[in-house]
Amino acid sequence: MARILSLREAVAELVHDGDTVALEGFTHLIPVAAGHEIIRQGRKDLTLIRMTPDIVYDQMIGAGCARKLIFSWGGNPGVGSLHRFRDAIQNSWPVPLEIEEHSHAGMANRYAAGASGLPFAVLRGYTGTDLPAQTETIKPIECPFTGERLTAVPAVNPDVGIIHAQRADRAGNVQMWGITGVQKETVLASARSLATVEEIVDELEPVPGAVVLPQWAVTAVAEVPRGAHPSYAQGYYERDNSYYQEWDPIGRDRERFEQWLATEVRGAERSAR
Amino acid sequence: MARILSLREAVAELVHDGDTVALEGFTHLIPVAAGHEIIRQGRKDLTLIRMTPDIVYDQMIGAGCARKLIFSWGGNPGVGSLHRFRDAIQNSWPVPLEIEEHSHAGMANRYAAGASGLPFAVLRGYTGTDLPAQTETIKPIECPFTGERLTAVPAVNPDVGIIHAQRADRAGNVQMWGITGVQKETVLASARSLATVEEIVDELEPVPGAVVLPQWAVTAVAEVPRGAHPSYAQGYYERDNSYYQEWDPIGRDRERFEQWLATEVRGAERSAR
Amino acid sequence: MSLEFTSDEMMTVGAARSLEDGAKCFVGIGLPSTAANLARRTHAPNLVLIYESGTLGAKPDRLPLSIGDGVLADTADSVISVPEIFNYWLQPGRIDIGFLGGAQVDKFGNINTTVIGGDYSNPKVRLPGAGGAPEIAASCREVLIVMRMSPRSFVDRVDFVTSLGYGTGKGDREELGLRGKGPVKVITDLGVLRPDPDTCELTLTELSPGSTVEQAKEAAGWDLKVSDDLGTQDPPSENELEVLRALKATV
Amino acid sequence: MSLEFTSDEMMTVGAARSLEDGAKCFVGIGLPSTAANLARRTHAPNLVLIYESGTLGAKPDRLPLSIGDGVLADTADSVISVPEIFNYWLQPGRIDIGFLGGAQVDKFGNINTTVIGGDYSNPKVRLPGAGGAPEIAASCREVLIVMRMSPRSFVDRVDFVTSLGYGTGKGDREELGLRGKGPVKVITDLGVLRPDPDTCELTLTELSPGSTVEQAKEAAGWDLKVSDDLGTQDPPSENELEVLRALKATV
Repeated sequence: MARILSLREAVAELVHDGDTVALEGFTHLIPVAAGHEIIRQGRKDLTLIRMTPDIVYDQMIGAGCARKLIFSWGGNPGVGSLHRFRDAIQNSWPVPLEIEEHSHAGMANRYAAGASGLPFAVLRGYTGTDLPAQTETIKPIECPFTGERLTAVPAVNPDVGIIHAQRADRAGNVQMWGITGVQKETVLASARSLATVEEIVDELEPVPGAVVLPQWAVTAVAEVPRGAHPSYAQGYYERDNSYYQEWDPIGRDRERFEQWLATEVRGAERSAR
Repeated sequence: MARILSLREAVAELVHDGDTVALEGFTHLIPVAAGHEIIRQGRKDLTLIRMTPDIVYDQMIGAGCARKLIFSWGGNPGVGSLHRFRDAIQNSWPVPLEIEEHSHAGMANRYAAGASGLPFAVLRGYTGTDLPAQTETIKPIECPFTGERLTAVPAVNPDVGIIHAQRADRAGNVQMWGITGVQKETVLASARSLATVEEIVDELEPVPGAVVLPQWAVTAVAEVPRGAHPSYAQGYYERDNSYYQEWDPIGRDRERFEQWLATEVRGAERSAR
Repeated sequence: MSLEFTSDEMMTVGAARSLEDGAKCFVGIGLPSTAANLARRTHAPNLVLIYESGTLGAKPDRLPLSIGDGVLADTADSVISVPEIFNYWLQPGRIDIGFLGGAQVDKFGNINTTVIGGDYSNPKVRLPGAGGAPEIAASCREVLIVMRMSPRSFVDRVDFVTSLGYGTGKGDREELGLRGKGPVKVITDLGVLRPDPDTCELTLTELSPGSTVEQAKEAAGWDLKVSDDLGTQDPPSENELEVLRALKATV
Repeated sequence: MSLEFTSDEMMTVGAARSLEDGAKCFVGIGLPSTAANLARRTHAPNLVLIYESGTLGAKPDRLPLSIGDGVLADTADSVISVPEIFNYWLQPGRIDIGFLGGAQVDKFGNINTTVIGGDYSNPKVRLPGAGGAPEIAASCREVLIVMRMSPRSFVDRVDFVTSLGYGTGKGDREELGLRGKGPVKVITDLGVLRPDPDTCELTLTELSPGSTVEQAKEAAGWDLKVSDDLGTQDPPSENELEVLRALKATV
């Protein structure tokens, strides 16, 4: 039941101003092209969720798409800070950015609860840290059998969950392998979902370690070769490490960033097919 | 760190009178040979856990190994009742049997909580049924964010978890594929664990859909070809459906059962290797 | 043309017809599995079969002998763990139809697969227990029940509520916060029962070909009500019978 | 024979030596990953490397560039989901050693990777945040911290407790019900600090070759105590240096 759409159609149809949107991919298979399409279509007031906001979220935040970020680690991995993210938090540029901050364990469990149709998850987490004082979505909970005190976090149920995968078949069954992070949970927790894929094939040959999302659990599939660049797609292309390095000076400077936006995203047609 | 032992050694070392023991395998890969070895070694006062107690638990209960059964569905699939199980509950033969009864969803979550180092799990379960009135390990719990009422069940953490898998390598890494049920959770929830395997190989070639348990998460591995018979081991042998049929008249009759025990288990040496 | 068929065949065909093409169906073994596989081979080629053993989208080329038959894993779109099938797939309400049977069903569609007679700790008959049924009954959008009618199995009130239907009547499910609609149809060898829209009491709405209202009333352990516009099931078509018999021959 | 080496190389070698063969080690990227991979190539061939991206038992043949590098998935015994790595593997205390760094560490081993200066909503410096660290610090049997010493990074009290060390001193972890021991060692460019057995205050127990107590005291933002039997780290061996440099050359 997943419909095969172009990236442009899919984003136009699935992502609306004000939506809660999660783009997931843990280092691997980051749905960067979909993020750029959201910028290109000028979405705003989004609540963006992502465990590890990195370059693509820096770009979306810098482009003014987001009013809130829910996350657990925000940085340019191996390089340094996200300067657009900092500029938004510290100087409200281009728009103010609210944050809701968790740990990875907490976020992973929030997605798992969302995928499970539960309002919350229980974990051993955050104990003794300063996070619960800053984040309302972290609360204590008591075991009804032992009386032990643990931590509860609410489910996340995005309006739209977006992932990138290696392949889909023509019916829209989606297959990904290698590090698959929290992507299954993201799709299952979301009201609507989009999987961009490297290619659409006639048949999904089984692959060791692969996760398959059946077509009836995905709203739309869009074929976007290199859609995870500068991250990587195992079996297709390697991580473009120099892009991460080169992002740093661009992200540091509002003018260079605006220029980058104009030429590389708004003026580009990566979603043409 | 998993040690390669004979089945006899492994059971002698890992399973003690009075232990809580889970043998799991959901229709597929049922660790039947390990159950027979437990009978052969005369273990008693065990608390046996299994989502779907079927023939091997009927045999263990009939042999007097168990004082308690924790389960969610007990029957001879496609054939009928477990007569030794009934005889134990209704007539305390050969010893009284206490029961603790759940649903599959509850048991699966109890294992998952056990594997996660949590004292309990939360689910939408048992609502409106008569089970909570009979089972103390089912309690209501409230979502700290929404106030919604859900159900909590305590973790299970067996003293010993026993599974059957297709293969292990010489280091003790265990690989299974096909329907893998709740076996990973069983091993991870248990203080000690035993995996019987069809064969020990030099290298575990990757298989689509395979679950691998690293050697440091398993206590012992024993090579027991056809160790899941009369259930099946995908890629090795089919389910022996006639065995399930033939069990019915044997299980119905105490004398025939005792004779079966004497010749087929106590007098047999299936664990010789 | 009139074909010969058994009441079990009619029941299976009736159950199969209740499955819309493309529906996601949580299938138990036995008659539900036969019906689902028949539907997939007749009017519902895109029916999605889900078994509690963790097989999503199984497309077995023969009737599986158990909910964990190897043919299910071999032909599934995805094989997942048992905790995942219950937590990620059943619990959130992704499954359209849950197919249940039981030893007893009562006039409000509650099902008993636990104990009959005596009390819980000393029953007259100890049944297998709950399995996946309580959460299937709670979480699937709709539940279909398939059972042969008899006064011992169709009772006024089940001895033990293993899986909730409509509880004590209309409104109970909503009060308990259950998301699924509950049993929308009980398919029997004598015809079809549906919950009365006002009371949720199971009411005879269709007779199987050749059955009578009297037979159905005699086979119910309560005063079975009959719908004002009682219909009759269409008998199995030649194609349905042929496919069903071929399927059964694979076992 | 005396070899030339940098203080960073000493720090990496010191960290690698802290990893016992066969230990299960939760590895972060950067220096911890380099140290773990060095250990696996020297004294600890059976070290089990676990990355939060879900790779269990990775055996990379080059230094991974991120915690989700493809070489980790390619060489792992098993690749699992991110919820599973945290819930089934980290949380129950299966991991022996967690390797952490940070922008600030304080005298009780608490780590800050969230904000520096100002207050939380208007900080002077916004850092990346928690990632996996709070639960690594809580649940691993032991924690190793690797950081270069400076008065800005080794502080009396961190501005924000992202990951708990010993809180405000001995007994805090136990009171909070944490199962792991906490930071047993802080490996720096100037030497090694360990918690005082009585107070849990980080105390200088070893100097790196060529460093002095004065240097270490100056580089600490609190009145750093020095162990009565202060030792000195063995300098990197020829083999350690060779392997380390070959590893770094793979990046």
